[in-house]
Amino acid sequence: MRNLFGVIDLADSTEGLGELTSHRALGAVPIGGRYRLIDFTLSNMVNAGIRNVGILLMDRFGPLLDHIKDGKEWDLDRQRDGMFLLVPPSEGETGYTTPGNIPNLQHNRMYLKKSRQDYALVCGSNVVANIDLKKAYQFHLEKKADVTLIYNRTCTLDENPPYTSVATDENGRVVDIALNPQQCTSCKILLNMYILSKDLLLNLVDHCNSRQKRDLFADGIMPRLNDLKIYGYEHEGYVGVVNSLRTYYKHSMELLEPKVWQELFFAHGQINTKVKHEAPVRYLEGSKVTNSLIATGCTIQGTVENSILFRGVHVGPGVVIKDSILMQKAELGAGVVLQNVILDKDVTISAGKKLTGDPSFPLVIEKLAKL
Amino acid sequence: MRNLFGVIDLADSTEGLGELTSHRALGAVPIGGRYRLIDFTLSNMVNAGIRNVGILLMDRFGPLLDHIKDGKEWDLDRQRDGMFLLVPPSEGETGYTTPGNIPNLQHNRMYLKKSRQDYALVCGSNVVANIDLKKAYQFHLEKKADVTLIYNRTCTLDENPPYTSVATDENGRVVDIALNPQQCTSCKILLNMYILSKDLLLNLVDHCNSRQKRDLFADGIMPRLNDLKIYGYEHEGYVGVVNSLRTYYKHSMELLEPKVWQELFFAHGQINTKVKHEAPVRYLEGSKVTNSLIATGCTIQGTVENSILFRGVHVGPGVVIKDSILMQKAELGAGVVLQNVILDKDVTISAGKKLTGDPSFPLVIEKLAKL
Amino acid sequence: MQKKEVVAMLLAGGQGSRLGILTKKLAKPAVPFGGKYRIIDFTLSNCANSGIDTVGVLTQYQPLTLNSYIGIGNPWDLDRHSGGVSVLPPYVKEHGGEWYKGTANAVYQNLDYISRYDPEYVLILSGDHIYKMDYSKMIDFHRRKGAKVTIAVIPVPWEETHRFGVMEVDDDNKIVEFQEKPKIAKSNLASMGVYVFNWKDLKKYLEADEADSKSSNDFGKNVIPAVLNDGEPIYAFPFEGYWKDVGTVDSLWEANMDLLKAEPDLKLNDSRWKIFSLNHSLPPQFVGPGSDVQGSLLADGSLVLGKVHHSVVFTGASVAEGAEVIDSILMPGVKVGKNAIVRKAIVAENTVIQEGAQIGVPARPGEKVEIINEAGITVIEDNVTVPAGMRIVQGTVLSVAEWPKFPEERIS
Amino acid sequence: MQKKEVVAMLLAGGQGSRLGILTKKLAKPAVPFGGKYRIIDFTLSNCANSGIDTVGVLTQYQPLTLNSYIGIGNPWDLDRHSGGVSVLPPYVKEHGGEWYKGTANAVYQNLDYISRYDPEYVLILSGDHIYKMDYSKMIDFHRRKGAKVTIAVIPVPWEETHRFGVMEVDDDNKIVEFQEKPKIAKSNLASMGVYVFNWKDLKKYLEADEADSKSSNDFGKNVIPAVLNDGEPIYAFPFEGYWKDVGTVDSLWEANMDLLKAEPDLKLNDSRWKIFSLNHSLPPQFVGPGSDVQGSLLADGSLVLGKVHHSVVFTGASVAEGAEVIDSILMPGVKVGKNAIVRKAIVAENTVIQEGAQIGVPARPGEKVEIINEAGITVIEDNVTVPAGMRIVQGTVLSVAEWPKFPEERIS
Repeated sequence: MRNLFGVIDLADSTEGLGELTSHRALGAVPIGGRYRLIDFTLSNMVNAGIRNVGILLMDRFGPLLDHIKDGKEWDLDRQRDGMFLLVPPSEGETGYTTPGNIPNLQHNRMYLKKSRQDYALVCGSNVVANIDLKKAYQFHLEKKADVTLIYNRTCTLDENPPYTSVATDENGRVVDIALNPQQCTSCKILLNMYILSKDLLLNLVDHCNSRQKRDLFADGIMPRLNDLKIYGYEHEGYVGVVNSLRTYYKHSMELLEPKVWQELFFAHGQINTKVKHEAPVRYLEGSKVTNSLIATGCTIQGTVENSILFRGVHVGPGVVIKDSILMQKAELGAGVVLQNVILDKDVTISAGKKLTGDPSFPLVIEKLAKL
Repeated sequence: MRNLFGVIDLADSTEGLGELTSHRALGAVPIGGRYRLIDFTLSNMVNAGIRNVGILLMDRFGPLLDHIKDGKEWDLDRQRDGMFLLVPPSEGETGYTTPGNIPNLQHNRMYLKKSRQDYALVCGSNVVANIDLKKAYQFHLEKKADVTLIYNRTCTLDENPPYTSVATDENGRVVDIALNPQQCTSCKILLNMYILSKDLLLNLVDHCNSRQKRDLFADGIMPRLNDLKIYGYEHEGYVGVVNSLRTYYKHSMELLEPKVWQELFFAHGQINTKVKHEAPVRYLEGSKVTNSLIATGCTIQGTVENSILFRGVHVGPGVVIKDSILMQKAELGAGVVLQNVILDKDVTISAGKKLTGDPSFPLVIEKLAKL
Repeated sequence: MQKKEVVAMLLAGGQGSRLGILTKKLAKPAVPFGGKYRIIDFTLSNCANSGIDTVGVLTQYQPLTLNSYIGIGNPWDLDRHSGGVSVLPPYVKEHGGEWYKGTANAVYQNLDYISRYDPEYVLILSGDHIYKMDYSKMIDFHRRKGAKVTIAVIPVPWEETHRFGVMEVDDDNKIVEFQEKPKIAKSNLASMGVYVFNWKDLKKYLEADEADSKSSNDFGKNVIPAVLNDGEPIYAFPFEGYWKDVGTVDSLWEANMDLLKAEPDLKLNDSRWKIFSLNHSLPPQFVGPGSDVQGSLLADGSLVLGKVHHSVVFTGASVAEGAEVIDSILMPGVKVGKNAIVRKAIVAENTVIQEGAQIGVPARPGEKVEIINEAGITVIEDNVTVPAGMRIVQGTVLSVAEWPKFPEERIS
Repeated sequence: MQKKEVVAMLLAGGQGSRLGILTKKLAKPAVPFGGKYRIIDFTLSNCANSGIDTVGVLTQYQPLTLNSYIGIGNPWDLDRHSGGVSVLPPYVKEHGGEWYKGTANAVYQNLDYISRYDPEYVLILSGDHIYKMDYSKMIDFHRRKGAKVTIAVIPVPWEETHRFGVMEVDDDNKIVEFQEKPKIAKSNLASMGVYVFNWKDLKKYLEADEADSKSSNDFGKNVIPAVLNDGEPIYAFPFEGYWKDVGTVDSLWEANMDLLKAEPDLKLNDSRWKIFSLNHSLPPQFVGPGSDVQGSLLADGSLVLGKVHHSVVFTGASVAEGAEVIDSILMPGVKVGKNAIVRKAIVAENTVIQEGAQIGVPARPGEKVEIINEAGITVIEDNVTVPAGMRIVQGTVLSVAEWPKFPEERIS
């Protein structure tokens, strides 16, 4: 794997995540009690032996910088290789918040060019999975592919728009790619994660950029389906793609299945994240906790069911939390009752309030809000 | 010094530095063969025992991020305190490139508020000096000052516009502040470096922000000259304030005075910078080097006089370099002659070219240019 | 080498033999404590929180675990270019090496290490105690008093004074008399084994102590009395707060149980004084359907499907369906199988309690067992498997070496 | 503990006694080399550049300098959460400790360390040589050949074969015969002391070697012959490039001078294979007015106001006005005073050559001096002051202990 480097594109669309992404990039969205979305992708890369990772920043990257710093938690603070924050061109040049990753890739062409590895793994930051990327890379080499797209089979496509699907032939070669189709026959959904040679990457970026195209995949790779050898590699394990509030909630709740918890956090190496040194969770007499993930720094006296508590949440006596996600340092007054609710960081709910959302439309309370 | 934290404001004006700041913030301008301007301020802080430094980013901060990473070289990669990159509000909110530090300070109010230290040292990134900030802090405490402004005496004011001067009474209390005066009687020039309590800082930021004022010093501190106890602390050593191409060139050349070299790099602790692990300089037979600073990774066969060579410059046989500054990895063809020239990084000069600038108007060749 | 104001020397060589099998493979400071910590985390975190960034850790007994635990010191912000943490085992010279003769000798053998930083003050610490203390305040006190030596002290019950060095002080907290483990104590102010010395004085006294062949080279027994005999000013720095020596099975169990109170004396979740520890990148704990967790502490990566009452469950430990863990300590990675029972027990790292096994149950009428712990605490060794259905009677201490002798009769 | 494919064990305990006073206070791997490096930097950088991130450094002679030099390993990217560098001095057990008995015993004593990472391969390295080598290629070769052991080899002049372990190989590079320091060599392929073992085999052979009381516990003398005797496949991995043992004053001086060639065989400024070293935060070198620097290497923080020809000037060294340094090595922090002369000399760290002193000058007719170095290299100890005007004759090796005997007659 010393011949593969990673490029994480933070320009994923954050439409549909509402308040959760109003001040943070998609990769910085908190998930699973102590993680940020990007932790999965970063850890997968590092677990596969990737030692050079470039991160294409877009707007709202403050919380992300604060989270990943220089990659120390992923052992990416290095003299050689390591983690590189790829800053987009300033406003003057090409527009700072324009969608599409091409301007940013072009602006950081020197980083790509100077990377000592011959192959690149390009991906987004919103996939919750524990993928053995070593295998995907070996597949790419064995197939002598130009591009290997990583996909996952799922039969619940209608629940996961927008998605990109592929069809493959018996050898695994991709014969069709469909962006956001209304109907899909293949059930093979791309994880926005692909391997290609550095030379091809540089060519595609230059090609797109000089033709005012903005998106590496849609404008660079898709049109060349017949001309490039594009293969599909199937990741068979659990995958959660977070691209809407609904999928965020759904995949969060799936972490409460012991099988998913086990696979995600232990399958092909650990998922690393920023360390906060919180104390173990204190369960006082009278606490009733079932089927929940509780992060360190919490204190529990009330009732918690089918929920995820991030660090430093205090659940006082009489408080009832069901089917909810409470991010860091939520403060709950006495007798608060929450169901199907997502509290962003540092939310305060005053005593006696009862908030209820719907499983398909959880109620989101924005960061720092006081109710 | 555990009760003092640092705030470095990268919003210094870069007018007058031309090409040198076209793609980088002022603090990221290379100087002295292996440093960036900000290294002096950062190292002064760390040498004085400051362990918490916030860096107010502005546009063109890519090269700066790459240089300071998470502060490891300054021992600021910490679990508690450490270095914090303070990202400005995104375009939508208040405009991304608006001058003035107030929007950025306001946007990062939580960082200021949560800092565990009671006093703040606020400064820019363009002062080349080795200052004992411990003494300035003790002075601030002894005087029970509200604000302590650090100044330096100089009699060459006409050479250093723009500047801010102060007049002080016999106790050191500031009785007058003048922004960019045409005449100055006091010879006491501010280094854009001041100490105040965190509470006062928070008040001033809030006061300015809510009144649409943009600059902490000009709008927050200056108008309250009579009402706050503002003192001046004199730093007596060498100071170079880089605010124009001319001052950049002048202060660079001053490093060739052994007394300045000695004071700047050894007086109150070392100046740290990013480590690049270049090899020692190779002087081949025939090399003629006098009165020059040569960084590691260079190879010298030609003539170098009164010049500064950054890392990885190869001076071939017959090449003559006088009174010039050559940044990293300049490539010079056979027989090139340079006088009063500044080459930015990665410049290539083809064989036989002769370039000559003037000491008061050195010729600057932009980054990556090929002549 | 950059000069440092303070260098801390942390004595972490303790064998902790009164902890029995818990310290068979570990030095006492490396024993797990409080759900996710090891004992030494408290002292190292005190250093970090007090702004001390140069710490020499003197190890000797089983140094490898401690060495690999401390690593480059990053959890405690001790991964520094200048200073940082150095693990200092006894040094083997050309003609052999031997263990440190005593606490003073341990520091004496590392005078070179301290010299490199040319500090003003040297802080001598022990890695054996659970407490939170701001050493910078003690150093300020030392400086203000113009002391030669300052000793941190805490009042202890009079009946326990015989276990400590106790000191009589005047109104200014100057020490008038020092008694090492007295039969009849004149004071109940006990030394916490935390000393501040001026570096020059420390060097002088350690060199003199080393030259004295009759000395047992111990700070409490030899060095402090020598300074006092010279009529030099030694001050007592009074400490208030929780402080506990966890040197026995009983005190280790008690100190863990202390954390389970509704209002514990030692707060672990104080954001201004965090206890830092080596992180293991584990997911949040999962408390499953049908579980019942009360009055307990649980750490990251633990998985509870059964009942956990009044217990401390460490990182990565798990309790299966129907199992019952009461008044117990499950150290990192312990697995309690289905329907197993664990009562008032300390189960050491990575041990597996198989299905239906019973730990800490009362002896049956007439059952012959060797009760080792009078408080009735059962201790199970690390990295062993307690077979399905085995019964282990309360108060016994089980090492796998004893296993083959009586597994049959214990399986109910 | 995370599994690692490769763990490197770097033998750095060498006393380097043939380097005389240069290794009085330093282990050989810590001796300065090449302007800004220490010898061990080359092996550690080879590890970093080969992608090996788990390195145990086995020290014993003067371990403290090496320990503090390696620190947390950050220059070599070895400050890792998982793996990284561990300095492993001989371990003092309860009843004492002693030096490693031989290279094989050193690794044997640290089998526990290796076990923690459960590697596929163990790379055995020596910290004594100057060379650049991609170990990952050697490991690929080892894997491809299905070898039990692979030994890196380099052709040496036939007349020097008696100093090395040499091996005869077949067409496939399989070793047919191994001769340790033979009088009559059958091959000139010398072992570089770089071995790749399969971890399981290494463990087995080291345990057997330790059990053999007649063994001198050395890889070259005992372990490799044992593997070969068992008829197991051992392969020779041919190395091409610069490789030098700098174990004597002559070879240390020569290897430094090798770097001064117009086209040196060992390139230090290769951006694809950097040699990493501990950084000292010093400003760029200052070459003053009137200076004359030719055919030399100068490092950061050095200051030259005089003449430096065909010499290596280390970090922070300085040469004053009128002084002349020719064919010499000035180690870190050496100060050469005004009008002093230094010829064909090695001046060790932080030594001060005062004004007008003359080092390495020819003996005067009839002058009685003890010539120690036949090549005429003069060696001056570290941290001493050569008084103003003193003359030191070429080929003498000066330790400050000899100073008082003849300063008068030497001052011209």
